[in-house]
Amino acid sequence: MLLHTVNKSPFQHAALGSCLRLSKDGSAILLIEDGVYGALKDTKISADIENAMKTKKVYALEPDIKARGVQDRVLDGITLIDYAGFVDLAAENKAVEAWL
Amino acid sequence: MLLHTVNKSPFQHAALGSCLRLSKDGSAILLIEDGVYGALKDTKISADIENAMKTKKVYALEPDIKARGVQDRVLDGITLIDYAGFVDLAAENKAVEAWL
Amino acid sequence: MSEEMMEEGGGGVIKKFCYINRKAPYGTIYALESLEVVLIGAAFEQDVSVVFADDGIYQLTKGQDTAGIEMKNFSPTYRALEMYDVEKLYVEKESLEERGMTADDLIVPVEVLSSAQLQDLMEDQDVVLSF
Amino acid sequence: MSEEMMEEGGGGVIKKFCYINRKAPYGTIYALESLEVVLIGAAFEQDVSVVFADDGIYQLTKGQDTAGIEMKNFSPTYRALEMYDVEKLYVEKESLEERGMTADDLIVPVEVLSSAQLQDLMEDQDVVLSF
Amino acid sequence: MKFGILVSEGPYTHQAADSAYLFTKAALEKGHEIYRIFFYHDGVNNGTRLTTPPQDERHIVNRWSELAEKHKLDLVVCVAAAQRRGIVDADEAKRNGKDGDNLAPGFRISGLGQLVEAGIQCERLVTFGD
Amino acid sequence: MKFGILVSEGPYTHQAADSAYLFTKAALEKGHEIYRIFFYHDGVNNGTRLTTPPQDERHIVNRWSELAEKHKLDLVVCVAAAQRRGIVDADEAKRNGKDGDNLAPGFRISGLGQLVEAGIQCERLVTFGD
Repeated sequence: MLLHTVNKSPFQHAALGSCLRLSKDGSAILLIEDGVYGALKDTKISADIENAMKTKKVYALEPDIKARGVQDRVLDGITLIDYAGFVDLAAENKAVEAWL
Repeated sequence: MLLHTVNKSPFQHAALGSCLRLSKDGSAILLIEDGVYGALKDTKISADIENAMKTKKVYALEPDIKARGVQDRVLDGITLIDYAGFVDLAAENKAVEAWL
Repeated sequence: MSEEMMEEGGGGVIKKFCYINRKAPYGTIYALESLEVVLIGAAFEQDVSVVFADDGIYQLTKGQDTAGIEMKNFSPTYRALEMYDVEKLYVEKESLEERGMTADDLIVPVEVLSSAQLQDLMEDQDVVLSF
Repeated sequence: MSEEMMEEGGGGVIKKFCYINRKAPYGTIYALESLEVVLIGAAFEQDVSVVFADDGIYQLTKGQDTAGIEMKNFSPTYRALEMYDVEKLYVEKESLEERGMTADDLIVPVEVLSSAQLQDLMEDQDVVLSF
Repeated sequence: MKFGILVSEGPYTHQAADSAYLFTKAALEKGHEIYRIFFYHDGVNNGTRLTTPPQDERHIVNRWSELAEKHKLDLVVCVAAAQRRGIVDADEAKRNGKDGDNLAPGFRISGLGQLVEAGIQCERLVTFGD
Repeated sequence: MKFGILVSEGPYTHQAADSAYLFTKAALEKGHEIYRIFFYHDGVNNGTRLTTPPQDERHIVNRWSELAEKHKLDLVVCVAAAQRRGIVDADEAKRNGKDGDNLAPGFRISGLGQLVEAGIQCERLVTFGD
């Protein structure tokens, strides 16, 4: 499967939406940089990501989460990883697609 | 009144939506650069801009429209202007707010 | 430097300056470089308002810890704005709500305005700088 | 140059390369610089697919006239891709529909794929380059 | 009328620098005054003389330099933004121990105060960015 | 495993350069090979030695140079993208009649083919951009 990375805020950019529409069930999605705002609960896009989590595995980069002070708001079921975990995900998947 | 400029595609960015939400009735909105995709008919955001045109005056920069090959798709009621017209709009309004 | 600038720049004129922050911190540099303009601008003794809307409200989130991305955490600087007499900080209510946040989640005291109130505030400005 | 590169780079391996274009032309340079990669990449004789989705489909709009913005109109170059044996051009149906467009509005013949078909196509790639 | 221009993105990558240039030219043709053009964020990259774009593309940096010479424009590159991005004039290079400089003719490096001052002095401040 | 890295944005303005650096460091620490780091679009601005960021900020350019020296990394700046944006080495400067150069230690300027070749040679190509 592909690893999909999203680095844009879902409130400002359509990148996360495009990634959810064009990634296959079973694939992994990693939220990094401003993309981590997509990992939070009680936002207007939380339902979209919760829905995606039924068929895809969603990760968020913890250093980016902490930098933005949102560590207490992460949705249940999202896996937090560090850069080493990012490297592992890239290695485990067949290729990496960046939703820029 | 303020002149509002929007230079982002409404399909990729939330800038046009923020501008419509936060600009006063009666103000002028000028679509430039990739923002001109917001001036087109038959798109998924056409209704939003038509709705805004009931209370605000919407302009689009014709050189940007032509560059993108969309001159035949512009919504009725949107005024096309050139850079000289942009200068006039900036001069006529009290200040210019760029929705970056 | 600031006195010379005042002489050269101000000339007694006081304008309403509005800085509008709509972008999240760290993903791009606009938030930090916007703050640098506000701090320098304070020396000019204009009538300054700073607005946070859309992702700009994330600039003010409490508990930022940037060690893991090796960047400088500049959020404490917003607390210093008061010392520079930059006291009018506004946050859009709709932007907070969309993000499930309240003013209590922010690092500095702000005035929460509705979109309509913010429209009025911005319409009243002489100079609008967007970041 | 290309022969030396082939020697050095290819080594007989043929990979599935997918270039994904999701940005409009002229507002930013990504569309143009993506096209430059596709052209250079053609010399490596890999199995190349070029995908246009989201605003990327605007790269292929007919009738572009850039004289008024003093930029170079690079859209005719897409027509030249065939000469470089880059023949697999795909456009997402949903992206066309959201913009009120059809394949007839585009400067080159393309294959229109649904989101589901595009998912399969991308999942089948060895290397994905996004612009 | 007295205009100030803020350019917030670098050349070629975003259209902002092009739009700012064409707006400035149109304003000058209409007889307006351009009090200052301030380059901030990646906009400072408009001010390097080391660019060599392809022959068939516009030369954004030279275009600014030529417009500045013709109309005696004040092109100001923000020093703090420039230091982060490697845009330096001879003085800055000496001060920071750099072995070269790259500022293009017609540009000068100065502080952010010049942007605020332009906001005060100009009747309109127009921003081009991303 | 053999990784290639593509950096598409300049330093400081976007986080892409930081993310790419921290990913690269983590991959090296895990014993992976970094075959090449390719700088394209505004990413070429990672390769100028004229930057002087504030003392309390990370020095993105020096950080790349140091990592490259330590791990013998191949840092390649795209020549076409670099020419548009004013990044030149001594050879390029001579060829294009420029009076200076600014490429940082550890970087080299080469063609876009180096990106495609990295895609062929590497088991994974990871892109950091905007």
